[in-house]
Amino acid sequence: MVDDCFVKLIFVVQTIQAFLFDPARQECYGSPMSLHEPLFFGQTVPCDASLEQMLAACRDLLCDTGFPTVKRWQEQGGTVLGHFQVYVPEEIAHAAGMLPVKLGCTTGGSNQPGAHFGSYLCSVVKQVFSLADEGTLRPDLFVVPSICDAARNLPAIWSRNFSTPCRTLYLPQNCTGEAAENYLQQEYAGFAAVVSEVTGRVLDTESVRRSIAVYNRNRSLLRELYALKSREPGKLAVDECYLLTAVGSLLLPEEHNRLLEQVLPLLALRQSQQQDKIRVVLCGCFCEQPPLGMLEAIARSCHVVSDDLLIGLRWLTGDVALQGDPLAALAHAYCSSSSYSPVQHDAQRQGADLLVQQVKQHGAQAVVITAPKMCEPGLDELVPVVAALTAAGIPSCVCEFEQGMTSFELVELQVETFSENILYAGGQS
Amino acid sequence: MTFPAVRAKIEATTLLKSWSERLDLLAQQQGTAAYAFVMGSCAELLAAFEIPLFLPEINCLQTAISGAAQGLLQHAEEQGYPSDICNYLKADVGMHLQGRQLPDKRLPAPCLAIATTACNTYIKWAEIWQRLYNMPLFVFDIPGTRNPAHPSQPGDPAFAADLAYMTEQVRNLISLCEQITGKRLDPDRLSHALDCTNRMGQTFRQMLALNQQEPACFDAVRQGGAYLGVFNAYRGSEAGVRYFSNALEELQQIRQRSLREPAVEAPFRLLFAGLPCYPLYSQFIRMFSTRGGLFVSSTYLQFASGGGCMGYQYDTARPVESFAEGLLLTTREAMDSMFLAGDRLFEAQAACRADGVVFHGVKSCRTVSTGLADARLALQSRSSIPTLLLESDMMDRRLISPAQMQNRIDAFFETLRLRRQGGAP
Amino acid sequence: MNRFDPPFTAGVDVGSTQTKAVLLDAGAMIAGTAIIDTGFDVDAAARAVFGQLLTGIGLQADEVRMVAGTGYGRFRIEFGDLQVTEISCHARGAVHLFPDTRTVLDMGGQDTKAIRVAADGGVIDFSMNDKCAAGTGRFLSAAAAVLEMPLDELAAVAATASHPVTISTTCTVFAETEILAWVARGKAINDILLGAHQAIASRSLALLKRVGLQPAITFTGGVSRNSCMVAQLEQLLGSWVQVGEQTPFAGALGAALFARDRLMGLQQAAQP
Amino acid sequence: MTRYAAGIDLGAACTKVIIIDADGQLLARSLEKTGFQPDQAAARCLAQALEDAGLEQGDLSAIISTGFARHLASMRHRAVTELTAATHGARLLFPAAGSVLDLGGQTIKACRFDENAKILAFRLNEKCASGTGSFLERTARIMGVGLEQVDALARQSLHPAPISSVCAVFAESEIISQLMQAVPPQDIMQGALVACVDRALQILRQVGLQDELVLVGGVLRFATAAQLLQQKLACQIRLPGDDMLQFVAALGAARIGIRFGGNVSS
Repeated sequence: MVDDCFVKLIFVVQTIQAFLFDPARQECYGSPMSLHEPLFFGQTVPCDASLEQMLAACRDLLCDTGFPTVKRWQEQGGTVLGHFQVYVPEEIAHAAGMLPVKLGCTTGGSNQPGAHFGSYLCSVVKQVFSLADEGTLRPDLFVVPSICDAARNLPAIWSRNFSTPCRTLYLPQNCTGEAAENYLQQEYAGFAAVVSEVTGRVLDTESVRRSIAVYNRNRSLLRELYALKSREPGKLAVDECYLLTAVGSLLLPEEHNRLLEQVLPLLALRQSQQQDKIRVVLCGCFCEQPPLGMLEAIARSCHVVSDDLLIGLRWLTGDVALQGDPLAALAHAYCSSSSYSPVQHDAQRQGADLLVQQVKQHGAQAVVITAPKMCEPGLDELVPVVAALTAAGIPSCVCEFEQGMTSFELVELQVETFSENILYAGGQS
Repeated sequence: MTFPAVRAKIEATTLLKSWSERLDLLAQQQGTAAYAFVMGSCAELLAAFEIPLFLPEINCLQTAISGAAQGLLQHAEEQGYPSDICNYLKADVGMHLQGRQLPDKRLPAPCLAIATTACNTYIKWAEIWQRLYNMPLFVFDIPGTRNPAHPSQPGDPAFAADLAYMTEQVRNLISLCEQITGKRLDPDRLSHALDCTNRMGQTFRQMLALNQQEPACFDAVRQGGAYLGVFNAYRGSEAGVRYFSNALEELQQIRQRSLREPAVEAPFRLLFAGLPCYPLYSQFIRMFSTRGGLFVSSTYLQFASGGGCMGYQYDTARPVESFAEGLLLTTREAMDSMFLAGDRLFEAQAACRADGVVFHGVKSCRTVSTGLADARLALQSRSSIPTLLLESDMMDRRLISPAQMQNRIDAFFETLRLRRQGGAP
Repeated sequence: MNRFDPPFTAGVDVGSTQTKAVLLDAGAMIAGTAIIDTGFDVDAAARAVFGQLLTGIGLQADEVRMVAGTGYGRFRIEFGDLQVTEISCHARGAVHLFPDTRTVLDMGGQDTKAIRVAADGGVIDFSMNDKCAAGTGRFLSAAAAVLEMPLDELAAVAATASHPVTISTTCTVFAETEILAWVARGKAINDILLGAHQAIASRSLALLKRVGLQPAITFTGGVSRNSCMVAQLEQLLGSWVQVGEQTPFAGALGAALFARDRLMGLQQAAQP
Repeated sequence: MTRYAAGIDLGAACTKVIIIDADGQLLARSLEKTGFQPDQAAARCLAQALEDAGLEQGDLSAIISTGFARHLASMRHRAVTELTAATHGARLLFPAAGSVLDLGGQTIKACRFDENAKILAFRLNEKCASGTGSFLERTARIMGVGLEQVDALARQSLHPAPISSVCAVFAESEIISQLMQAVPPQDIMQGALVACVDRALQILRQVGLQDELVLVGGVLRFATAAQLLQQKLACQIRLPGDDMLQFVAALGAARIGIRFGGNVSS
């Protein structure tokens, strides 16, 4: 029997047991000794661990440039899907026993131009390449959705430099008819075929369906987390919420689910901070993620009630159907119930209008727009977004950022100025 | 270049001027045009419906050459458009915000915009028009190569799936055009336009092949730019066919003359990879030509013709299906020549017997520029050919430092000369 | 004086901060070097440094048969007989100083260049800092100015640091702000300085990789005097970096060698 | 009982203190180098101002810090950013002012505000120092012109040189190449000033222009900059007097202290 004073150990073990009961997965595991070792965090946290301890563990994992969870998985013979932002149907890889890793959420990796890139490029493309180039992270399969012009260059650059396979995923931009859904199902089938090739496993309907159920649960827990943040933003700062969400990019969804299940009740009991802060929606973080220091700087003057941080992990807004062909179900969900980001054309809705709705829905006072440097799709929408907000009487503030920045004085200056002018300067006299 | 292709240059100027004048006239009469981009312009389909075609990219580069771009960029930036976005887009938006009025012409408003996924910025750009004019926007999914090592070919099941999706979208676009114009598609008109493009593309291809041999007949950046302008603005027209057949004839004459009267010093044959530097268009080319360099080939011709210079032949007997297949194949060729440039340059430089390769990355265009530095490394790992990497912009004069540029170009030619003197190692 | 044989040739390198000159004798031996601040009048600086070079060894101007200019101001040197880019000159000079050189890193006030060279000193490939890359000597002068410290003391102070800060800004001018921010956060000066050195070294590494660096690596230009930069580069590269007394003069030396080539070519042509 | 408030501006180079009373009357000001210990500089500077005003620290109902090291002033009741402070300062000096443009050595900041000095929009140069004072300083240095001679030189220019790249780092190659084309120095200097003013205007236009614009910042030591701005703008331009030029943010901070008191947490 396992020592049950270790929460992490428990859910690690349960995860492993879940895997072991699935005969298809057994080959991933070598000796039974691994049963008694914590698999992911590389450390144990007692079951009466405080929320702060859990957050600290998440922070450690996210800031560990050695990718301990991924390394450990690979050492045990597991295969890893590395994928680029924003959305990739991780279910397909997960069903084949792969650990899906969303690249570009961590702080590691060099964002310098390096030898392989020119100067006018966003950090996230450079960082993802440098992770592999420096040998920090070598996924067994690399998938890039065709989200932007810079990212679309990555597969060729990747294949010239590394032997591990890579593939572009052409997600449709013209999701207006049945044709797009049929096409996407084919595209997913192509992706599944590559996954099978890499893992040596044929994907059956049942296993994909099981994975969809796990991810449905994950998405529902994340929705709960965000609902709590919107309801009681004093209980959960934006940087903390980011930590809890972002570790999902490095864990199996089962394990991320366990973490969220532990954390949500603790958050409900947490004392809410009572401070003079403005309620804002944070947007512009759909691909490149602002560094933690920047989120902390924002949290010092703002209660973030809604955001698009790691929107790809929450891309599908409802449950994916567990009936019928699972790839068709995933394709249907993509075409009919997606979130919005500037890399996805939507014939029915425009980002600027959606943002205004979002502000109203969450009772926010203002919007902080983080604009990633050199990000074409994000920056192209800046003017329409600000115009729509201004028209709706919603104040907004734009801060440029890049993942590798280490100095947040300018961000702080802007957000503080923005917030103090909404909070104080107007009313009293 | 001893015998420049003057006639083609003059005829191109005339043709593009008349294209602008027709659009200007249309604007004065409150008429509208379809806005489309050079990669996947659907020119033949629009021609079949007699919808006038406006190509904002060509208009933008014209403003850069004329110097009008700087004011447009400034205007857009003052409205909040950031400095780091595509400057084609930014100058175009600046123009729209100033009432589609340029010093020398006016432009018609859009009745329809077509944005293919050949470049994702096309979509963001067209979305801005949509907010300004609320016209229909057709976003055309053209799936590219998934795996750089194994592009799918006609006959593959994967290709069939893409083609089915393409054909369906073409049918949807046809219905949209029928809605806008109130007329049915005339398949004969489409066939005729496709036939014209067939002849233009085939000739263009022959012209490019001429330059692979010595002596070269034209500068692929200077004259190449003229060829491209006509190819895009006159795709699917008899005027385009005539232009290209004249241009080929001129090049054949130049070739004969060059063989009879060879140049005193053979030029350094250069392969150009990337985008031209339009704000200093002539000065940029002169920085090379005065040092004895001649661009014999350019990747720009491949993608900026939307893959058209490969000379794909449409089957005019089944115009709609063939249009869809041609659009898929040519646009994919255009995309491959950008995204997979690094895998193709080794063959390209060998084919044109280049003495050196010049990479010009620009801030505006990440589609083309992102892969250039790595493409250069890849080329260097396979060949000892000298290369030069420059970075500037295709629109924004503020991003170009001619003194820095000339210094690097001078050093490059010092290397080329040293090699010629000592014999290439 | 007798140690050197005429005819003499010279190279003058007009850089953004300093102007350097090298005198060569018939056997390509370095007969003298000189250095002064460039100031605003490029031609005057070139004349002054050339004068200094001549007086240093007691020569008359007409005894120097050929002068080559290099650097940004090369076309402004009115007494120059030929002009060569500093890229070719640094390559040539570095190979002359260290014949096993295959890669040159030249770090000056405005530019940083990585150059891959052939055994004969010919340039195979080069790469320079782009707009807005902070990897130049200017970054260090900015740091020195902000911290109110003489430029030549930076290396010694930085060498005592153990916990360098990270400096990530890409704009050299903004680097000052970032350095100030670290001061405000209470970081030790030596840690900040080491951070500045590391920022530049890692950017240089990117340039070196871009040309496909091969050993041996020779470090030239004004910053090659900075021992901390040398140490940082060696640590990043995992190999020795060749520097010496003459490496700051490599550009002028290369120019002088080109002048000597030209002179010898003319002499050969004159004697059938 | 009269209320007094102090504003402390902990800038990158200098720390400035202003003490005013409830009517906005200036009682004292002092200035000293910030150095490496901003908190101590602020304490010394405040002590000096209190002495000049004949007050004790306990007499102050509010101490408001601002500037780059605002969070380091341990005696502060509240910190506000220099943008907010400069806005209040400008409004106190010029009651009809609607926007502020701060032309600094490394930053350009523009604010538009309402009659309560509430900032409606602001913008600053985020990613590079193009077109800031440091470009002008470099240009002057390359041409061997003392900073105090810049205006006199620029005034002689008839045909300002078009200078398109105002990156401070690449100033050398651009300016030297202009000199090489025999462009007269006065035209280069004037061209550089025009380019910098254009860059500032671009940032200013992004926040939207108001009737009355207050200029602050180190670049104003070149009188030509203000003249060029006036030529290009239809609105009224105001410049604080020489004695107040450096104290606008400190004054605004003190004003915020009077208006809002010191008991708000921040």
